[in-house]
Amino acid sequence: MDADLAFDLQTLPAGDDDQLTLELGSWEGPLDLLLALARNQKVDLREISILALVEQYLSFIDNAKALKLEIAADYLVMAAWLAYLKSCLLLPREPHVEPSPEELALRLQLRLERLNAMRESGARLMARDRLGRDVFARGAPDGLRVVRKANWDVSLFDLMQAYGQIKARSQPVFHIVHRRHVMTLDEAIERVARLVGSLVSWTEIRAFLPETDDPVFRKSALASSFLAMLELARQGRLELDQAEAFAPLMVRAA
Amino acid sequence: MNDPAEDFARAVEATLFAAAEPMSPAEIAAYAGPEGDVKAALANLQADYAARGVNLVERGGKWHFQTAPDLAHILRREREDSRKLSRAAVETLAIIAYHEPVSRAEIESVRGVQISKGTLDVLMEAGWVRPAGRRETPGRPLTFATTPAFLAHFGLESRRDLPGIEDLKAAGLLDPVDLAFDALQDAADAELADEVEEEAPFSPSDG
Amino acid sequence: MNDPAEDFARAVEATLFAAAEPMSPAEIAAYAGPEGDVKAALANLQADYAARGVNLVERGGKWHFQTAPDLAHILRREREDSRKLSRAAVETLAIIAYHEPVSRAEIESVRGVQISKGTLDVLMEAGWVRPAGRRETPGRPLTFATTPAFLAHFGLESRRDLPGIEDLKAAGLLDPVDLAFDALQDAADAELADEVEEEAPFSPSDG
Repeated sequence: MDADLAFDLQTLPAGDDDQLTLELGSWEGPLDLLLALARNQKVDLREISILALVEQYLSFIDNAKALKLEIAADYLVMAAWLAYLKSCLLLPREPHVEPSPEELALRLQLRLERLNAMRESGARLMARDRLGRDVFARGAPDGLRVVRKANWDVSLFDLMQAYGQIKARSQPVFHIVHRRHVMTLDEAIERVARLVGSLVSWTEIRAFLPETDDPVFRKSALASSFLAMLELARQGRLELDQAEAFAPLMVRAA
Repeated sequence: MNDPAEDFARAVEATLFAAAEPMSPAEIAAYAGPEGDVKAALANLQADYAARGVNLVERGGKWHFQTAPDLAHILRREREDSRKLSRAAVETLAIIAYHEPVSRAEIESVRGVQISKGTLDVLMEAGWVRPAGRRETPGRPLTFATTPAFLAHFGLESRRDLPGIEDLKAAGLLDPVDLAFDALQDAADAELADEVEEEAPFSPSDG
Repeated sequence: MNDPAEDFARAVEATLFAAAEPMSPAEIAAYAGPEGDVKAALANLQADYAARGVNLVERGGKWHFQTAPDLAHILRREREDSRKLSRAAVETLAIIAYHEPVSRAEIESVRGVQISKGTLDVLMEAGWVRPAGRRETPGRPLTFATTPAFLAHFGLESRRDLPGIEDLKAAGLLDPVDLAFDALQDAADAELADEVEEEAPFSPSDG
């Protein structure tokens, strides 16, 4: 299964460190290169010599420079940082410098351990019996089918309502003008003239209106009868009298 | 597992399982290796699987696994989805129920709108509508009618139980426009009468 | 075959054989019927198939049949390994699997380099990684986690089966550097305190 590893853990050739003249493009950044160098120390990462690692990194970068390889900025930044770390580790310790060089070295070591752990885990993952590569699911599954059966949600009321609406929609529409019950002026003149006759006592106009429960017709009869009386008064056939504004209107034959 | 014949049978089994197509013994041997007896392995596997939910079968010289025929029914599952019938479908169903047997053109003339093919399909799929023969008129149009399942779903003993036009009218389900207009008119007149009474210069109470 | 439990097991077997995807016990029950004990049937089938060329396996709560791992050599297809992952993709996948849910910045801090855009895309396209919500910290970074398809592909019953995960956890190698550093620091302080206590001329016990 090792042949199938997506990458080879032993990237670095075994041998002398100063023969490391691989291109920087082989590494994914300074941390990756540092890890490769650290693994070359062939000790548990927890016991790695950070000082030795720093030396190796710096000399590798120097060699790379000598080979006139283009060196990416982040490799140089790491080189500068490591050079600083190296001097801190070697020089007599200045108290109260935070963080201490030992702390920086420890943090670097922890980072390398973590990257290494994930790199190894990835390799172990890739080496497992993988579905579609080492183990296989059924080549031609029959497949399971879900047959959807609609359960229609419709009631008799829905049906009746729909039919009612169609019928209402499709029925021819007749527009019928409502005939209103009115008393015409001619009718009123004829009626008032007949009722007044030779009435000599003053009588209220209300007495001349027909008996009706239809308020609309009553209103029409009142208006027409009033106009009829005005006309008959003009003809000199009856007299009208009203004591004051809004007092009852009184009628008698002339 | 240390028995070579058994190991070979396992290889044949895995090969057929993973295969996308039925395989002939020669094709199987290309995977499982030349050292075993493919036919013997197939015969043994067939016997092993005979009583299982999966069987090994031969069809035209090629072998494949398939689910046991008696279990075919469980591999399809019915699911009931509660769904609303479209308005067009409800109206079409109502027209068929009231007018059956009725042709598509007649349904459209009652609805005043064309119906799509899908509408009748839905009703037939629901089991409520069936083709009811052709009408002996020009063009011999197909007619449609309701089914006993339709009566059962809507709780009707027979089509005579469908409420008639007069029943619909009484229930206010048939609301023609002029009826509504009359109702409005009456309301307006009543209001006018009230005003007359209040403002009348010749109020009867004055008499 | 007249044994109901056996009939039910056959139904479960046929369902899983026919299925195109791994299935949960609940999904299986939807086909095999509600009257049987799916888990018991699965356990029996798993035992039945353990020595065969085809095995029944559980991956992330879902079950499927697959060929036995020891037969990989006869079945492995000789096609070009188009699914070969880049080193960046493998490491990113491992970081997500062992740390999930994990943000992009956290992945980058372990690897020491930025993730190129294609890396996560490849993992998501393979169906192994999915976005897993935002973390309620400043910037609300999106986090990533693995999928059931990841477990199925790599033959893991659950994330607990990730190779070496318990050891890594115990060694603190899944903790961020800061946390690990503080832990070490605390341990060193405690040790120092012990030494002080042992050697202190003014030990509290003397008081």
